Amino acid sequence: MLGYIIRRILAVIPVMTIVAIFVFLLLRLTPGDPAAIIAGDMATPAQLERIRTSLGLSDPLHVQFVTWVGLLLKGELGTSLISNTPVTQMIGQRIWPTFNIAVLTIVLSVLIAVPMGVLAAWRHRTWVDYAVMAFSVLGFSIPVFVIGYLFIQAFAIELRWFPVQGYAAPSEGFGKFLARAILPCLTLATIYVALIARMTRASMLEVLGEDYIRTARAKGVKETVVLFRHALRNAAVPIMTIIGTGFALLIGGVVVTESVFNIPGIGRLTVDAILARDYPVIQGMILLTSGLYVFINLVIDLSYTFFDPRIRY
Amino acid sequence: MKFKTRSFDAAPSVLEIEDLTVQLAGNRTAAPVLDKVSLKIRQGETVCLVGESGSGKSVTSLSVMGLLPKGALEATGGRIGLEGRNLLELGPQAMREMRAQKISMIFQEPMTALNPVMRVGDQIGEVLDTHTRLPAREKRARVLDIMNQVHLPDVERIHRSYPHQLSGGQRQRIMIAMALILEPQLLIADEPTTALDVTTQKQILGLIAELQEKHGTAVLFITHDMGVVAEIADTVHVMKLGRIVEHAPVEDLLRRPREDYTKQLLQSVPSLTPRPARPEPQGGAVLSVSGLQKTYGAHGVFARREATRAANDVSFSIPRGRTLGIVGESGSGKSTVARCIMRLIDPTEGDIRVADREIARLSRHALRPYRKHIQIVFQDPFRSLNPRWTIGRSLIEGPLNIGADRKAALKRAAELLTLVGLPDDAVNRYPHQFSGGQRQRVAIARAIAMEPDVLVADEAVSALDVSVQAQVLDLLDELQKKLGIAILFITHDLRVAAQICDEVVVMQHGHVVEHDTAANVLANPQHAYTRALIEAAPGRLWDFANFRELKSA
Amino acid sequence: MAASPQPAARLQWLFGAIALPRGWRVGAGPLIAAAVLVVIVAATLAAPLIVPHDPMAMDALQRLKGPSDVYPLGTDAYGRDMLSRVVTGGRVSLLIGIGAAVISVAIGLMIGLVSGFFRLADAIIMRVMDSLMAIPSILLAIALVALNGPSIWSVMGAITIPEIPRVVRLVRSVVLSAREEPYVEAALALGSSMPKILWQHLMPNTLAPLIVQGTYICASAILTEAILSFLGAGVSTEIPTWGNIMAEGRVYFQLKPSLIFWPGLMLSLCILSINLLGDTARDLLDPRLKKREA
Amino acid sequence: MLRIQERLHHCKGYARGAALGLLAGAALVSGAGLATPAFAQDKTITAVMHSGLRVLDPIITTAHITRNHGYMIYDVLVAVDENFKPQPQMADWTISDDNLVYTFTLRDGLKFHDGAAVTAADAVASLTRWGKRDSGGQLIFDITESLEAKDDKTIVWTLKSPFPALLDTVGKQSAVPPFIMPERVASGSPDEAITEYVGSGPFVFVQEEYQPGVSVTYKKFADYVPREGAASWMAGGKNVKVDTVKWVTMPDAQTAINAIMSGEIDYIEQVQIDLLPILAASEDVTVETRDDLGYQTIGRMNFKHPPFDNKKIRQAAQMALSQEDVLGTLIGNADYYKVCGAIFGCGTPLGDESGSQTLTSGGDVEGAKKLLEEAGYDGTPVVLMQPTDVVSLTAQPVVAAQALRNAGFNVDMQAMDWQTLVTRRASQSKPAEGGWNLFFTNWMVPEINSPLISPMLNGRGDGAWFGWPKDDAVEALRADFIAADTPEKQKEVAVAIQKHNLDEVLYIPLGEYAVPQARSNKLTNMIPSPVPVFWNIEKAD
Repeated sequence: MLGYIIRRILAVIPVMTIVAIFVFLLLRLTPGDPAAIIAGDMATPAQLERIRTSLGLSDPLHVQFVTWVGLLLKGELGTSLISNTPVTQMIGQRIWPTFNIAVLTIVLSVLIAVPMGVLAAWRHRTWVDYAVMAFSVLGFSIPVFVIGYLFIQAFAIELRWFPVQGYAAPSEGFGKFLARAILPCLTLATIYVALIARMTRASMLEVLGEDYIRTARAKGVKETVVLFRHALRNAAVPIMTIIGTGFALLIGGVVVTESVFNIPGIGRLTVDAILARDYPVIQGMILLTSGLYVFINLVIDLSYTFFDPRIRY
Repeated sequence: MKFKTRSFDAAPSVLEIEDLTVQLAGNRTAAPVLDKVSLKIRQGETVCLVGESGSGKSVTSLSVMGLLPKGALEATGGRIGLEGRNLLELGPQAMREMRAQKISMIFQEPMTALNPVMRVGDQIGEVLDTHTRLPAREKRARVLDIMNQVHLPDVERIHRSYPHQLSGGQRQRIMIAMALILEPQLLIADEPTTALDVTTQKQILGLIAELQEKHGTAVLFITHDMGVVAEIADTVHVMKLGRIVEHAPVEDLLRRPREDYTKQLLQSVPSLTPRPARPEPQGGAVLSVSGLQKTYGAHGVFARREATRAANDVSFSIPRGRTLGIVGESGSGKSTVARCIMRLIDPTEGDIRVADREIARLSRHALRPYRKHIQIVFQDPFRSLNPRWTIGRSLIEGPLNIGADRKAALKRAAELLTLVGLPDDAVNRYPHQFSGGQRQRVAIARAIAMEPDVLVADEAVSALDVSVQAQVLDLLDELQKKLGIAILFITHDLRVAAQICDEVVVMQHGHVVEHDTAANVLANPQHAYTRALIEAAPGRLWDFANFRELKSA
Repeated sequence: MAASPQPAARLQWLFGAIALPRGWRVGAGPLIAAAVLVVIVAATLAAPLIVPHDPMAMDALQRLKGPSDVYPLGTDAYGRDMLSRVVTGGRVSLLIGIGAAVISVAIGLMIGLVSGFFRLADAIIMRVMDSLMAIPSILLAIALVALNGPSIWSVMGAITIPEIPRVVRLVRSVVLSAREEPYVEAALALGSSMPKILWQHLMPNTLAPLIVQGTYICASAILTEAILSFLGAGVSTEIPTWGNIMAEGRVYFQLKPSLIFWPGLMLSLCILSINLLGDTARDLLDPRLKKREA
Repeated sequence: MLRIQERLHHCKGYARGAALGLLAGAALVSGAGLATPAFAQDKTITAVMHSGLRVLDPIITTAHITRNHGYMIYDVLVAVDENFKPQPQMADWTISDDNLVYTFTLRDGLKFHDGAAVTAADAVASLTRWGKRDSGGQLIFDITESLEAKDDKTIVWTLKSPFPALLDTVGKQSAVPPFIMPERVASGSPDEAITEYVGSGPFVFVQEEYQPGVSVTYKKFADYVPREGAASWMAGGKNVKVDTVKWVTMPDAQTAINAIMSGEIDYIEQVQIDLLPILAASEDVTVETRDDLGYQTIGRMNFKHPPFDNKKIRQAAQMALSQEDVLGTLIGNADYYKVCGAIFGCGTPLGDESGSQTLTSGGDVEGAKKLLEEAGYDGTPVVLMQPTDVVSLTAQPVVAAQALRNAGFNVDMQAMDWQTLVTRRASQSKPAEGGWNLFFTNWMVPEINSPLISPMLNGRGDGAWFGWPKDDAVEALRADFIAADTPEKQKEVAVAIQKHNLDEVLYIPLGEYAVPQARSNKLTNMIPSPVPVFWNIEKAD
């Protein structure tokens, strides 16, 4: 197990290296000039050039890359070109709303989606199944911002159940946090629920055809026990996998949802940084999200051992 | 051969199936899957239900358990009587209560029939959870007790083991423990030993008999293996296409089968008596293997597994026109040897000579010209043909590779099909349009299309029903006579080996333990393992094809 | 299995060993979906012929008007006819969807086949693919669009590239499991060369799952285009797409929801249909589900 | 917030490993937040500004949001009032009779937020840094003999030749006003952003709560001594009557409007005019125009490359355009836009509409066609850059492209984000090789209301603003303007420049528009000003 973890962590190195080089080159080849954003509308070409030099953007590419890698090895991500703030500090400020929303979304999605999927598989080819499938296809078919607007219109403006926008940290009171987080979470959860419910259903359908399910039934075990004790745990590995790969989807959704609900998270930070060509921030964010993705998938792979004793690393 | 002869006339009946009819759900016009099946099982009796695949044996057992796949099959008529109640009329709750308490079932694949993610102790205990309210300690005691009764070693450890940590035999013991812990009146055993090696099969059959004796359980035993029937049955029911064609006490049935179908079934069972020795071959070996070794695993920085030797110092040779059998149980390394010879995997050490050429260390590319000399037929007829290709295309693939003309190859393909007993218009059809036996014929035709010197048959008849098996064996024999091919025949089945092999190699744990003529190996085994294998063969003292005791034994 | 009804022999190359499940029949859902899709595709293809106005023609005096005889769905913030824009917008959206699906499947198929059969290439390819997978696709897409400017092609590329690793993985896994099949080993024994085995035996196995995957990519590409437009990194507004019509209209969501509603409806109907057809194809082609039915 | 900082230091200190260390640390301590300490008795104004604050150095950038930030935490020596008159703010002044020596005297009680007193040396350093950066400032420093601190309170500025508009330039409110910073901060290079944000203005910048692009918090500076008199634009008494001002960014206009209606925020600096009907339904919110001058939207051509290196073709393009079409599409609501042909803005002292008839009367497509023909236009495509992510700039290119096509131009409209546009417009390459022919932007009227400050009127070729016209005539006129010492003379020169501009088509004025603001009715006494200011304003409970 430990050997496996070490091997997996070692395998992260080439992946992250490729990501780092890729992102660095991608950004430096992108037209766009942070100096122009900093200087504003009235700057002359000469002024821009001076600012560029002071930001180190006039150096040759490989020098910039080495500088950046040097920073990375020291555990730093550099300083934002635009706001002159350390990138780690910016991410530190902005990661919590995203983190909290994401965690709540995943919890919410799993709580909703798994029973839905189980039910659909159990009642295969009945209206329940068709309803769940219809919902999950629908969840894939509506752009996330439209869902967000619809929720705002319905629950915040018409019914006035929740605030329209904004974010409150759990430390300001969990109720306050929840009131503001619930709509963005539901918005994000729609596609996630669709994804997980589908996978749960498919995986359960497969498992329910297995011999040991027949064995369990032959023992006279109740249907609920068959479903949740015998089948679900066996069906768990693909479900966990989809939760892991769905994380990428979640990041995509977060970017949009944070705009719609005005949440100061890392999704907006990244989009703003891309539009402003704030290279260190973009590089830091993509490294962070890629690392996070790899890390989450490692955790998920390790969780397989919990669900399936046959898997040993 | 000693059959069970106890009379059950006085015993009360446990299960009475009357005119049970099962049909495809929502399709009453199609031929029924079960057609008015009637069956009676009395206390302490072992009833064997035999038949080939698709005869409806399993559907019968699942009907009794109330486990017919929902939405696919439904019982539409008849009655299943148990303790005076008609099981077909019970609601889901009442039916659940019957299970494990009154009727239990064990299944064919002990690997898949146990929940892989639950400790086996808990899986047995779950029966008690479901049907009783025992305190935890008492529950545990009962589970350990039944585990002892099925002769599991070190029950404390096994109690907390997962299925994958146990051997196939142990898993089947767990299944039996689970089935019998509440002492039901009826145990349904659906091919419980088919997936096991013969030596394990013998133990499991003994265990079932022992427990049956002890608890007075009635057993409905489903099998396709006449040998097993001869060993354990009190009464035998023969099924064909959803109907019971004949039933009789076991000795009556084996000695005096009434129906043609039963006779045919019995005549297809290969005899353990080796075929008459054929004249010594002329000419040298077309395939010779010496010092073959295959080692798996054990590289990589963090790999902790030890290297396993799947084959160790295997040597033999086959002359033209002869058949050499490699016999062994699962894990003996017999298939590894076959795959090494085919160079589907690369041998670690040793020489393989084909057509006077050492091929063990040729590169994949350099090997290609020598491929034509040695061909293989696999076990699974459903997977050995590309389902997307017509039969013809599969047949000419090899010839085209060695430069044959397409038209000539197609013509030859049609001829080959005739040769293996298929209509020549089959070239334009797809594999799924054929039965398993027919597909295996196509696979053989594909192999001999290359005009090889050696044909490797890797368990080539193991997946087939006995009657089909007999036909395919005949075909191989005939082809050998016509074409003079040497055959390397890999099998776990001593009966089959006896019928086709000139020489037999017995393998155990990757080693060759015995190598001699078929007659010597079977009649006069030298190695203890060979003897154990032969002794474990069910019904070995009975000559099924001639409805009498084996004479020479 | 032998007794179940068979697909026409012509389709055998696609279906492989899989026969139609017993009693399987196409429900109303997929039929309606197919009909909807046909109507949408036909309408967008014929858009230049059937739309009442030039989708680009502006009229400052007709901004944000409601439905009328002249403008059946009203006008947008530039005074352009919504009906014409929504119908025309489908062209680019569908082009992006289909283009992304076809390109990513084609490229992914090639890389996946190579990766699935050549161990040396596999190690390198899969590291690169892992890296691509790890980068959140939406961020990658925004960056790529920023790089190349918001043309249809760069948006299509931005959507395609993140999909490729997924296709590669799918193809690779199919190849890896198919190469264990006895018929592949038999082909090896018959002296067939690696490329031949790869292309003739293994590649067809990937087609069915790829068709299914392709429909999902197509659907998600159309959706991603909308999200990119929403984030300001979509196709230039000079060419209407469902995504950028919605993106332009989102400011007026409360005031004039129809600006989002109509393109949204078309987009959702379209994706819904594609997904439904994809699901139907998967039910039909997925051997695991098949096993359960048998 | 503070806790986050500590945690970050913690991470740096102990887990100085991969960047992932941050994540690991973060994952362990879940549920932390960005708590804003809430004091019940505090009066806080939460305002949604037109963009996020990211650059904190008001000298290095001309971005309006940073200038607005500058007015919050810094103060200026001199400031213009609503009558465009320079007024004393931090300092009073005297001018020598030969108009060559300006002596500024700092008033009493000026203090930086760190407690230090504001000295003349601080002012000199700040003015010097500004002078290297601001185009108006550069003009003054070109003829400056010396600028020095005579004592702690006295600054003496000596010129080589008179510069009549010196006070107007030093006191201008846009785009780069000379904010006074401590000497240690202002002595840095003008091309490198400052890293310490200490001013002497009425508000204190709260560093810990600053999230670039998201929110910025200002506290009332308790030691600020306002000037006597009423506030007027940037001049007068800056009396702060609230405790905290919080600027937040809302990328979605709809979200901001919903938020002000539900009372979650108090103020929106710029409301999209199309969305006004939603706000009209609310009794708690007032929509008004804070700044009557508003914005001018303009088009600028590239003089270096065909076809717009040809004056006739430039004129043809100008003739094809109609202000009404542009404004109607951009703004829609006629209450908020104004057709205006004056390059210096309508309603300003120098404003004059000479020569703008076609623009103001709906364009002359036929005339444009004729001109094009005369000029022998060969179909060279016009590369028109269209920003996709700036709402106030999306309509102009679309309308213009259509008008130009109607006139017979071959238009290649290329969409890009604003950031790409600002980079590309700096490129002097051929349009086909990454250059451009035409783009649009908006100016606040005070930024272009004089030939001294309007960047488009610079005719120095490669040294000029993007588009690089080489126009000696306009340079001569600008020199005349600098030399003009009475308002009448100035106006005269201004009219000449107006005519010259529309003949040479240095740029195309496309009309003016106002952007209304929305405020909660709890806010009162907000002064009208081009810069939204948070002094004088009061908030009811």
